[in-house]
Amino acid sequence: MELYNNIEKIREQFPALTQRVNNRELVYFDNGATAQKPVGVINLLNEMNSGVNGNIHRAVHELSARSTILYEGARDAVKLFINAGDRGEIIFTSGTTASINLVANSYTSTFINKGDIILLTEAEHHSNLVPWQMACSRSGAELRFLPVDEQGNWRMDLLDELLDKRVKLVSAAHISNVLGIINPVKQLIDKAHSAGAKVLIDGAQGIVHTEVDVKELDCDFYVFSGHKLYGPTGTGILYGKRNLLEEMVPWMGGGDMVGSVSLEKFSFAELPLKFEAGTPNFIGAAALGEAIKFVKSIDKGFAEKHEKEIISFITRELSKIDGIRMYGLGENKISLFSFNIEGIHPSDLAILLNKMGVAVRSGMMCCEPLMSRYGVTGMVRASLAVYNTMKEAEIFIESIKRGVRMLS
Amino acid sequence: MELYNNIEKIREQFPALTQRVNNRELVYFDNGATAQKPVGVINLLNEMNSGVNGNIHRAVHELSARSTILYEGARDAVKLFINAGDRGEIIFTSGTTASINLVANSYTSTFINKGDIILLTEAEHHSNLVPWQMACSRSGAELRFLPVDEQGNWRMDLLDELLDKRVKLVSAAHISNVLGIINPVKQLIDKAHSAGAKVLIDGAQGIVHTEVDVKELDCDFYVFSGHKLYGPTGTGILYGKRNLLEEMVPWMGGGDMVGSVSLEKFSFAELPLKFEAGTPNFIGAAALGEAIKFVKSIDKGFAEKHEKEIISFITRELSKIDGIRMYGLGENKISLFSFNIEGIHPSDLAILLNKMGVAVRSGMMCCEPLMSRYGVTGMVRASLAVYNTMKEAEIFIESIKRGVRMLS
Amino acid sequence: MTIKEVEQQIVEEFSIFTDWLDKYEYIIELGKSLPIINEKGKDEKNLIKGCQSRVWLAADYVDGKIYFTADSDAIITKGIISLLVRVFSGRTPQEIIDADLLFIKEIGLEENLSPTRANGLLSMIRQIKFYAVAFAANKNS
Amino acid sequence: MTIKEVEQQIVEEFSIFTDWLDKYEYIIELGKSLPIINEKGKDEKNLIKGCQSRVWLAADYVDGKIYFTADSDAIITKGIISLLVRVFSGRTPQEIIDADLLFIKEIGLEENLSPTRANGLLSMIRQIKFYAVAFAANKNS
Ligand SMILES: Cc1ncc(COP(=O)(O)O)c(C=O)c1O
Ligand SMILES: Cc1ncc(COP(=O)(O)O)c(C=O)c1O
Repeated sequence: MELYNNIEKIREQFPALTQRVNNRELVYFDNGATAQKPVGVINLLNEMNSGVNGNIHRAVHELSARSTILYEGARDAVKLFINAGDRGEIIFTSGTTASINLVANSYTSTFINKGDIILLTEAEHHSNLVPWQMACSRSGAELRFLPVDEQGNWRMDLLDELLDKRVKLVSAAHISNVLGIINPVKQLIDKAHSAGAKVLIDGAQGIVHTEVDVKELDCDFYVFSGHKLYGPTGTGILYGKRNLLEEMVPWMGGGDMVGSVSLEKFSFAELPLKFEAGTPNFIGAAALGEAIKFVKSIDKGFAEKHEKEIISFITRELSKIDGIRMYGLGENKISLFSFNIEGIHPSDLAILLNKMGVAVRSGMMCCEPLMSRYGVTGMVRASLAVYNTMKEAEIFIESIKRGVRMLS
Repeated sequence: MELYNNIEKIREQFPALTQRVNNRELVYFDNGATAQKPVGVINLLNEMNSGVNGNIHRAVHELSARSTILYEGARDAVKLFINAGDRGEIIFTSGTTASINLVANSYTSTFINKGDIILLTEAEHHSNLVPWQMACSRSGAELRFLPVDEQGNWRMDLLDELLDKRVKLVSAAHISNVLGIINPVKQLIDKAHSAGAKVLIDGAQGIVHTEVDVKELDCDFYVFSGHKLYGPTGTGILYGKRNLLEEMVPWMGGGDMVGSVSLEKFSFAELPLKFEAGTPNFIGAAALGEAIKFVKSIDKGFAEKHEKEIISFITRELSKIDGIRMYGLGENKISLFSFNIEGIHPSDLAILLNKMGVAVRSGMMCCEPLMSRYGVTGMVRASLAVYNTMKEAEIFIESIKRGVRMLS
Repeated sequence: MTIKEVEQQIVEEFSIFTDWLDKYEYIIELGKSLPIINEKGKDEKNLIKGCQSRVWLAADYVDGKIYFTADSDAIITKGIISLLVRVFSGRTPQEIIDADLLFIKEIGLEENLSPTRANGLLSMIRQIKFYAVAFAANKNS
Repeated sequence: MTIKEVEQQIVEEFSIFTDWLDKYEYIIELGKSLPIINEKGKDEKNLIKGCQSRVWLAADYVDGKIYFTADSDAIITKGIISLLVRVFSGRTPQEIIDADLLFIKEIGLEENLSPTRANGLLSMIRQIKFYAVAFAANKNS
């Protein structure tokens, strides 16, 4: 397969990028929230919605067979993509949040007891915090937090102390959606395992910006969403080690997840179906396979170099702005920039940027505790994807300067 | 708006119906499993996937605004469609199964205790059985079942006796996916309410074949899937009465369902967001609004007359077949036919029908206990939708005869 | 002046702006003007929380008319609030209940009221209407 | 004959059928023939459950070769099973492990092996391979 090493060729695959917004060419820098979709994804969705559509697994007719093959083929694609051990370890869900809730219910109900500790970090997305708060109130377990420093880096120096015997589970983001730092998850996983704890990695951002190898990481669970990985909304993945998934009791009941059923009781289906109750979003899941195809079609070396250039440009230009405070600084950054400018409310700046065609995120970004940590009620965030260009980065910087002038 | 009262005009909207399968014109009679989608749905999905795509609710940029308007507009459409009291009562989920699991967790955790009884019927889909089995094993409540008679009708004569004081919740299908009888849900609801029990109606099939008015029904919960209602996979609805939803503790935690969050605790967002953790399938949900537009565009009188004609034709022709046993007989039938023919295995017949271009379902249809009730290990099921024609019904009957000849 | 007339006045004021830049600069100016709520009005009970910016709204009912004061921590939000206060403050409950607020669309600021703009403005308008209904009910009872 | 040769023989037998009808009629004939498992082989432990039809598979290991007997309650499934038994029975574990089963596709019956065909056939083939691996391991230990 020929790999793409040219930004124009990559952009051509994204119809969303050619639209105009507020009479300007769109500069879409809100990829951390959701990404645009390539034609491969759009076309498969279209094809299936237009007729390659039969409910999967259970019928013997052609449409069902074709849908099933596409659905199960996508599972194989995901398995290869993250180097899982076998396809039974790949569970389709409706998104990162659903995947985390599944584990926070299904794993904790069997393995977490009163007095146990679940370790998170101070920088987690609400979706990797609230489900654990709920799990604790059900089980009597307690939460503990690994702090981040002023720059946004994990306080690895405190890890040994925090990882005492009571810690049974650690759940942390591969990359925070606010800080954009690639966290030292491998180190975390190794230390947690030494301490006897299992580890879930929230890969909602990590899967988009790093090459994930779950065998190498040796994480126990890895979760992500399709819609941030250039795929459809309403799709997500839970990877789990087979031995853990085997021992876990399913979270949801319904069609397709059962072995046999009587009025009184039921038995589970084999993995992965055991965790896939009801008709899944089989059309979306199939198209997630196409999103992965797209990601694999990109020349990694090119993408890395391209991202590095943009990162250094934006970092340099932003830091020239008077009164700017950037969050998440370090070597291992992705092209995601959260900041505040003294005396300027994030939403005011975001509104003006939008008027200039630049889509960024402002507010708490579903990380209220992290906002409190930095003593703010919001930030502005620009998050780029593989299809964003240096020219767009320049427009972004110019637009910020203009917005700041208007608001000062 | 002009209403469609012509089958050809209706079919024109479904690209899926013009395809050929195994060198035959497709006769798609597996609508009970999943329905095909009209151009309105396909086009909106396409448009959003191609660019009207920003994560909803939280950003101030244009794409986010447009997606949000489409998403929340679909909620309004659903509200009107089922005549709910307010939009806070309409929760988007990923499907019927997810909706039932939500209630089976969130409602039971607060309101169902050891010794209480949950009443189901003998004819429920696994998705309306297994979640309650799981809820009982958590809460110590017990299940009880309303039997069906030989014809497949609820044994209403037994209802008073079964509905004693211990029954706190009743969950039953509006229309069984095997029997195709429109059940007397209004009567059930009234009796259950008199007995002090709440009622969930599984409307996966009911929403497609009847006009649902939740205020008139006075059910406490009504749930259905988008994909069976000509909408996208990965979408579903939970309707709940506001006062109940207000008192229920959310099932899933994550972004968008919170009011405010600290490391220690969180508060809930207002309805409906309280139950919508994480990025929902906002593109799918928006397109569900288009599916409803399609359903509303059909002349009800025409559809009813058309369905009646086909029902009487298929019923008459099927009953002429030697050794046939039909399940689900009565006045209040929809165009869904489950049957067995003596000496013929359902899957053999379904395989041959598929070869003749006719897609039907065979097997247990996720209703193993009902199979046991009738002493079989499977059935053949033909389930029609509003776009199916008399001509297709004739092909279906001819194909069965031919299949039977081959297998005898 | 009636509500409609004040709205018309605002629409005319905005009609001189030919592009969004001028319009937003004017809104920002409005937002920068003197506070439209006093410090003690900015307490928890008057806070309307959006995801992004916060809005405070206080209402006094005097001689059959409602007087609103309001504020926001975001300047554009505050600018728009000042327009709303100008339109609504000093009106009878019934006038407020009947108002349709089309002027926001006419002056091209409707994007700030879309349901995604978690800036509290939409909630604020709902709150203004709620006060009107409550005071009207109170009067009648 | 090697496995490949038997497969070739079956492909030739099927080559005379010009349409699916004849092919399925033949499969159905095969399915109707004598039982290929005795009644006591049809017990729980030999049952492979699909959603739709059930398959029983029993394996005997004699003198380095595996002898399969099998049955199904669905006749088309049973017909296909009889082909599989014809190919696999009386083979050494290694022969079975190495077999690719392309003939099923060549004779145009691959639709019955698609993952959606919950007829137990796919599980049956997996089970046949599993037996082969197990007996092979046994022999070597
Ligand atoms: C009556 C009934 N209930 C529940 C379901 C489950 O719906 P879904 O698989 O879309 O969650 C179905 C669909 O098969 C059904 O027909
Ligand atoms: C780090 C992180 N975790 C979790 C989530 C939640 O993902 P979703 O909303 O797709 O379930 C997000 C997305 O916002 C995220 O960035």
